[in-house]
Amino acid sequence: MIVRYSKEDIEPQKLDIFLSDIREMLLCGFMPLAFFGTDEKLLYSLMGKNGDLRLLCCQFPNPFHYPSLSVEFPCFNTFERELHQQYGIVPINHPWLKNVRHNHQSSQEIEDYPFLRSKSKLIHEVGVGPVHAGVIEPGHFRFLMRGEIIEHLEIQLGYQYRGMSQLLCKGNLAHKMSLAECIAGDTVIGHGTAYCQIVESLSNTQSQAQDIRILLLEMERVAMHLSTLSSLAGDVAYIMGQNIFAAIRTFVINSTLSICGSRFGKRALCPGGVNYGLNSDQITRLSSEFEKYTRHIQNTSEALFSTTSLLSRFDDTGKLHTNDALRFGFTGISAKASGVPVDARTDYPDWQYPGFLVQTEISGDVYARAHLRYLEIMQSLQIILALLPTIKPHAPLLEPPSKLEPGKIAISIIESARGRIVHIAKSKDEYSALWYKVIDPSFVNWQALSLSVVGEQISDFPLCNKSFDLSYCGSDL
Amino acid sequence: MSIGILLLILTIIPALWKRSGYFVILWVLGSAFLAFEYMEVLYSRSLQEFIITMSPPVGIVNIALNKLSAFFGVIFSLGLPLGMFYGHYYLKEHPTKDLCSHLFWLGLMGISMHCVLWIRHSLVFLMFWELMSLSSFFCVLNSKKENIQAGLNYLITMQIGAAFLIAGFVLTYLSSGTFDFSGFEDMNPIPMYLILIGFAFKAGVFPFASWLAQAHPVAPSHVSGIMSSMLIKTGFYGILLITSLNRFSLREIAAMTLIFCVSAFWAVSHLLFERNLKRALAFSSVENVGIAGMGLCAGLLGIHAHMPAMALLGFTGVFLHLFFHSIFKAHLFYTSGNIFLATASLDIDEMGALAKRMPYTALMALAGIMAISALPMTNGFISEFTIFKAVFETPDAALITYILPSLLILICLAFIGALGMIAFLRIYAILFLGAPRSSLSKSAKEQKLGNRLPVFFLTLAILITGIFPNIALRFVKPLLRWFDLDMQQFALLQSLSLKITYVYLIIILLSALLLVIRRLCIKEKIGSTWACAYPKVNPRMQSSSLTYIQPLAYFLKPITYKKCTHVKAQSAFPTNIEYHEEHPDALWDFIVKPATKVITRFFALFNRIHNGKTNSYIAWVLAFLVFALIWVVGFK
Amino acid sequence: MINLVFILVFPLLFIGIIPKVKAIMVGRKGKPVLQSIRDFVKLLRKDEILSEHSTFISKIAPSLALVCTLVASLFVPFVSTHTLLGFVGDFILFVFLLSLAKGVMALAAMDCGSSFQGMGTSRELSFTAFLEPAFFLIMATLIFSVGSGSMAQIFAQQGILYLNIWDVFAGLFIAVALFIMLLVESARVPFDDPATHLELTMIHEVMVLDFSGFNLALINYTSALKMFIYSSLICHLILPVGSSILWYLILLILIYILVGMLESLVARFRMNRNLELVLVPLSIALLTLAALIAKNMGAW
Amino acid sequence: MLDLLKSRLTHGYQAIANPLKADIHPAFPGMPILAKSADLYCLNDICPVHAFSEQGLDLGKCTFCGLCSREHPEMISFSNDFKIAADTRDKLIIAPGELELSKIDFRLPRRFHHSLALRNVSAGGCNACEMELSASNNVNFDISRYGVEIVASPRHADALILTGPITANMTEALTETWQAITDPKYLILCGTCAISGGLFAESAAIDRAFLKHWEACLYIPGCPAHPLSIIYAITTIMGIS
Repeated sequence: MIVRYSKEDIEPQKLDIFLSDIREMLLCGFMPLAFFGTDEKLLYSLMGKNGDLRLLCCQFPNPFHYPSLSVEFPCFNTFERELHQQYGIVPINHPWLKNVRHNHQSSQEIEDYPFLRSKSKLIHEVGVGPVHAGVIEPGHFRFLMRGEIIEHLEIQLGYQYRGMSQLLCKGNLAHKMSLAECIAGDTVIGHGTAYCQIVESLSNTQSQAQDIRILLLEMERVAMHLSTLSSLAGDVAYIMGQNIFAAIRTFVINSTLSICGSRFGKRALCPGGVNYGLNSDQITRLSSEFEKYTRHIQNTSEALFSTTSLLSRFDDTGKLHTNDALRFGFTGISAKASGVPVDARTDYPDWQYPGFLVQTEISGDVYARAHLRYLEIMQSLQIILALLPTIKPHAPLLEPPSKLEPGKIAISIIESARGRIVHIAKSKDEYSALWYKVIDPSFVNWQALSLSVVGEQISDFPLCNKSFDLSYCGSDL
Repeated sequence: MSIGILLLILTIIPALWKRSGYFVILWVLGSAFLAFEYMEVLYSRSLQEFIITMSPPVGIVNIALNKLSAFFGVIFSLGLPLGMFYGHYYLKEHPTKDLCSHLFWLGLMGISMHCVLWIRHSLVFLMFWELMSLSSFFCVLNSKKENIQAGLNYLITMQIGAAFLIAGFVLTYLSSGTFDFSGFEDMNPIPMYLILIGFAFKAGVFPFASWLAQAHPVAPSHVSGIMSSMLIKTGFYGILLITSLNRFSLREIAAMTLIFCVSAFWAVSHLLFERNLKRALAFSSVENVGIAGMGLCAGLLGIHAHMPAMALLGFTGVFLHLFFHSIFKAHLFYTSGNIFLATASLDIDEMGALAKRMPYTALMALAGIMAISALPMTNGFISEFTIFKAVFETPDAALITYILPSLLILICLAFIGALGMIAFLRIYAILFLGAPRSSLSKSAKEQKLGNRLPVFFLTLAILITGIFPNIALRFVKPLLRWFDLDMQQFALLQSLSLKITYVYLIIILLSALLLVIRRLCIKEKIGSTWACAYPKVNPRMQSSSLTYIQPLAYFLKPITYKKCTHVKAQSAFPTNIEYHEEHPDALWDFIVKPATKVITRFFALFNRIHNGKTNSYIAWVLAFLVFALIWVVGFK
Repeated sequence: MINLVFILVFPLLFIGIIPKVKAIMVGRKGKPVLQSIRDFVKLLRKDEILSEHSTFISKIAPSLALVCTLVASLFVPFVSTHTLLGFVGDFILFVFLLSLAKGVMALAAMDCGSSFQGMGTSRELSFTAFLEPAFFLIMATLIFSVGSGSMAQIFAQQGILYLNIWDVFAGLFIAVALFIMLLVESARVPFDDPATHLELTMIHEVMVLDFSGFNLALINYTSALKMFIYSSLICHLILPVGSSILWYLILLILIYILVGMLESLVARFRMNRNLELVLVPLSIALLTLAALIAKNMGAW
Repeated sequence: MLDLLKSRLTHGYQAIANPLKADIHPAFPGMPILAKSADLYCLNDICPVHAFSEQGLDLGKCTFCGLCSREHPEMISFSNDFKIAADTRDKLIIAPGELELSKIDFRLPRRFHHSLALRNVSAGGCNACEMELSASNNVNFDISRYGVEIVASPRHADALILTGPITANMTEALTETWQAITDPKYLILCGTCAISGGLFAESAAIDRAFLKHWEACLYIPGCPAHPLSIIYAITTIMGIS
């Protein structure tokens, strides 16, 4: 979904009107997609309710504090913490005012991070530090433990902070394609498409190869879900499931390799179109391959979800209640597995998916998230198989974008494997952006992990963590 | 004998002048004489006898020393001076307000313990028994206000025990006509049970063992060391005295096995969750008495079923276990005393990394902990090995009635051994290893030589009797012959223990070899603990005593009674999370307290009479006289 | 003496079979069978790092644990049933030597003061609380059916005599109980995943997270030896009396293959379920003993 | 049980016979071929990371984005040869006209010929290199067939394999992990971000001081480095041909 605002459409309101508007929208069902400050001393809030997008703006509060929204609407708590960290604006009586991610000037700050402490001697802390035992990105999880039962989990991120937004605003925005692909290495097409749509809308060129982008997006979703299912089975030491799903994932990403030369879909997209077109025999080969994968995945998933020892581990581990998912505004698998039908492909569609229904589960536990991933894989495979015949075989569409129009704000929303990606940018002059805001679904969803794990045994934490499968670099940028 | 007792009585003089140094020296001399006496009786002469005639109601008081009391005498005469020696240095560090009375009562307790072994006349025996209880009560009190409650509980329990004893002795006097212990041969059951229960109070068997867990933590370490390693043995001495003179039916043996097993289980279930060091050691005394009791039942079963091997092994297990228990229990109490002096706290959750600050105590405590959890190369293992072997002796042809009790002993012994090991490894790990959990353990310093010397002697004793079990077997041999048990089985056992010594020597040799190889060709570096590369690892990140035990607690839930206050996380952003848990003594809360409530309410009925006005008292006296007059005159 | 050669050479070789079986089950190439020997040799020559909290226990524990297990294995009948050391009732010393090794390793794990080791130790020790009584009951059953003697004699005579139906059942039940104990002791799948990378779920590996180089090699060898001991006990239980070495080796490899297959077909149990399964060997041993006693009493 | 059998049969035997001789789809950008007559300055303007210099194309900086080969196909083209790794930093620079990188002549001591334990630290990596590294141990590539395994604790490890441009916040954790590895220990840089910082070289949040103190013994370029390149590089230094 692409939306474009010119400078005149949004004029900064007064702070209290701004806040009362937001509260009123929240009461009638709107959810915040983004809430951030910019270097031009303006506070933006993007509110959305299945298709209806509203961008509100206001000046920075003068005495640098304002009554916090997240007291009664917890979905704002991560956004307000980030605003406080970046611009020092204090949301009064915010329940958990700590830095969302560590700013690199004071490396000392990460050591005395104010973790919640318990005065009683019997509660001890367990710190699973930045460098984990497996091959995953760094992040620190601090548990308050009563014996082996988790009382409270606090997640401290910021180790992956690379200063992405500053890099995106430096130099010519149109040449930032490979940088946008590195926002989150496993959602390359997701962030890449969002970046391309921003550049296209700011330089108002029309994207040609929308169908190939959707094809690559769905293939990436299948690959990501397969990798999560494989590592979920691996965490429970069910090596049969782990290896079969890993093998199928290799098939899928090898077919992405056959399209654009990279297993993750890097170099496939560029602003204005696609680097690699599809000729007819590629299309026929792809559709035959995907038919084979559909059958294979169906067999293996039925086998996986009927193994009793596996189900006993998945069943009601790490339950996330539906109203928590609603109140905290989670997106993607974390929300849909708890019965909240939030999906950018239906809420903010920019491509008509024929007969597309949002799949949801109700129980909100590890089984729900695993089974939902299987359902989404099958759904994406149907979309791919339906899409492939309609793609017109044509040469690589390469149309360099013309200059950007200064002073425009563009918003692009994409549904990646993990959830709703939101990119918002404002162009400064013909070449570069004044500010470029990226909101990865993991930025909001990390709170889901802390909520779902309370009361569980600590030996089930890695399973819950992998069932959410959230991105560290996506939320740290 | 007389010189020894005389010297011990003389110790009262330095006690009055607060000279604890001389007090200890005199005590050591006196004990030496007594020890020589006991050894002589144990190995050469069969019996040592004196007669003192008293006025008619008491009659002839027969003071005799047989092999059984000589065996316990040797333990007392070795253990008591060591306890006094440790007490001397302990009191120097941690002075009591009134040293004179403390030393006086301490000396009196020692003397009465010795005399209890000598007396063969029940009334005089009771007198010394009371004297022992009273003096140990004053030692436990140690003139501290907060000890009053625990001390009183201890005293009252002892009096109830004594009441049972008195009842038992009087009934035997009525049936056998003499106060002498000779009357105890095959007496009828009621008095025997009463006496056994009376001794069980002192020995710390299940229903009557709550006083142990209350008295020991408050008593100064040397007193609790002496009490739990030797005072309890007097109770067990009484039980052994009765069992050596009587025959038991199978049902009685099964009942005794059940009581000892339940006692050991009750003690272990508390020991696992205990966070006060001395209370844990007190519960482990009850557990070890239970284990010795199981050995005793195995022995009795062997005698009853005419299985000589089982009988011999059972009784050897009992005597070895009592002897070794007094060694490693004293060792652990004196170590806990040293820890208390170093850190002024007994809560293990505030400790940590004491091994770094008190290296010698840590090394010696390791030997003590291995002994109490019956790990090989220490003496604790030998006694449990013999009891296990006794239980495995039941031939397959035996009747079901013999297999069931031995099976019960086998399962309980294995479970208690494993749970005991876990409990004490937990205590050692939380006390000595890891990072310091509080400022108390950070500021701990190694104790002076005086405090460490007795612990060193006891560690030496543990290791020598552990690695060369034949020494202990030779010490116990005359006693077994006195119990007229089968002696070639004993020779078999001695050859077996020789083999065990070879196994230990191989282990020591091989591990020394490996360590030398490691030291020669491996370079060692000191780095920080791997905590996932998180820079700031705080001591709170170590597992607390609760974590260590929670997988097991899941299983012991039906038999554990716990009170916990739990403040959960209220919302997604909690401000405070709390969890406190303690394991009070279920016996005390559910049996003793309600009982005392009923009794006090019953006596409260008579409050109206005690209203303090003398005229109402006179009125009551008058009424009574009138009633008596009518009674005498009216009904003539 | 052949036993000594067996103890020194074969444990690390046989432990290599399990990853190979798992690899074949899922269609991958997998680690070569000799890999655990190669890792052992490499680790022997690497240097060591000890945590600053560690005391003398961390230095001596792995060596003491290995020596205790090694000496305990001298009682066990491997290929030949007359062992180097053996006396009546030596299985008591055998069990206590194994628990000494486990106790010393538990202390060494708690030595570096990190919360993972604490959790690993508490889980591992709570398993022993139920395995020791189970082993004693198993020995009681065997002694009851075969008569007392040294461990080697008991297991040698016990072999299933195919003529008497009771010995077949008793032998099989006890073999199942010992197999479950094998899975628990050597930290195999239903209880603990040796190949896991998640320190919060490990039981055995997390205890050795802080050991390196020479000590780590000794620890790997100890756990391999323990598994070898239990599997050779199972072999002697199932094999009829006096069968040849060839049958013994085949059955030994079969047991390792069975463990490998079990690992690829079953997922891990939840941590508190693990403890419930550890009770199974105890109950099996109790039931077999009760059945044998009842048979002896002439109940049927 | 039946559907498990069915899925296992369709799964079949998945391992690549010999990863060192496997071939990849031609679209994969492997070894770049610089024409002799290539105008390096014009190519350098197009390149987002300015990987061209007088000596030629620095593979350590190149993110294989293919912009230059699309603009000037005649000057530079990418073959699908995945055998790109080097044991010194300047061996990664390809002069115009060179057909393949110079051979890796660093070899690990004999004791590591059949057994090597790797410890991965992701210091700011975007999770692409991390997934490729864990994929190198999956059912198809299976680096454990050569005795290489990725271990849980640095105490058990012999080499540290670094992915990501070393963010400022991860410097302390990285140094602590490196110190926790027992000697003799080696450093392997996997991925363009680890070798030169890639697209994030100028970002203020990056602090590459760690690489000044410790010399890496193996550089595996690629964004992300393909599992076959990782296997080729590690097996070469282990001496497996």
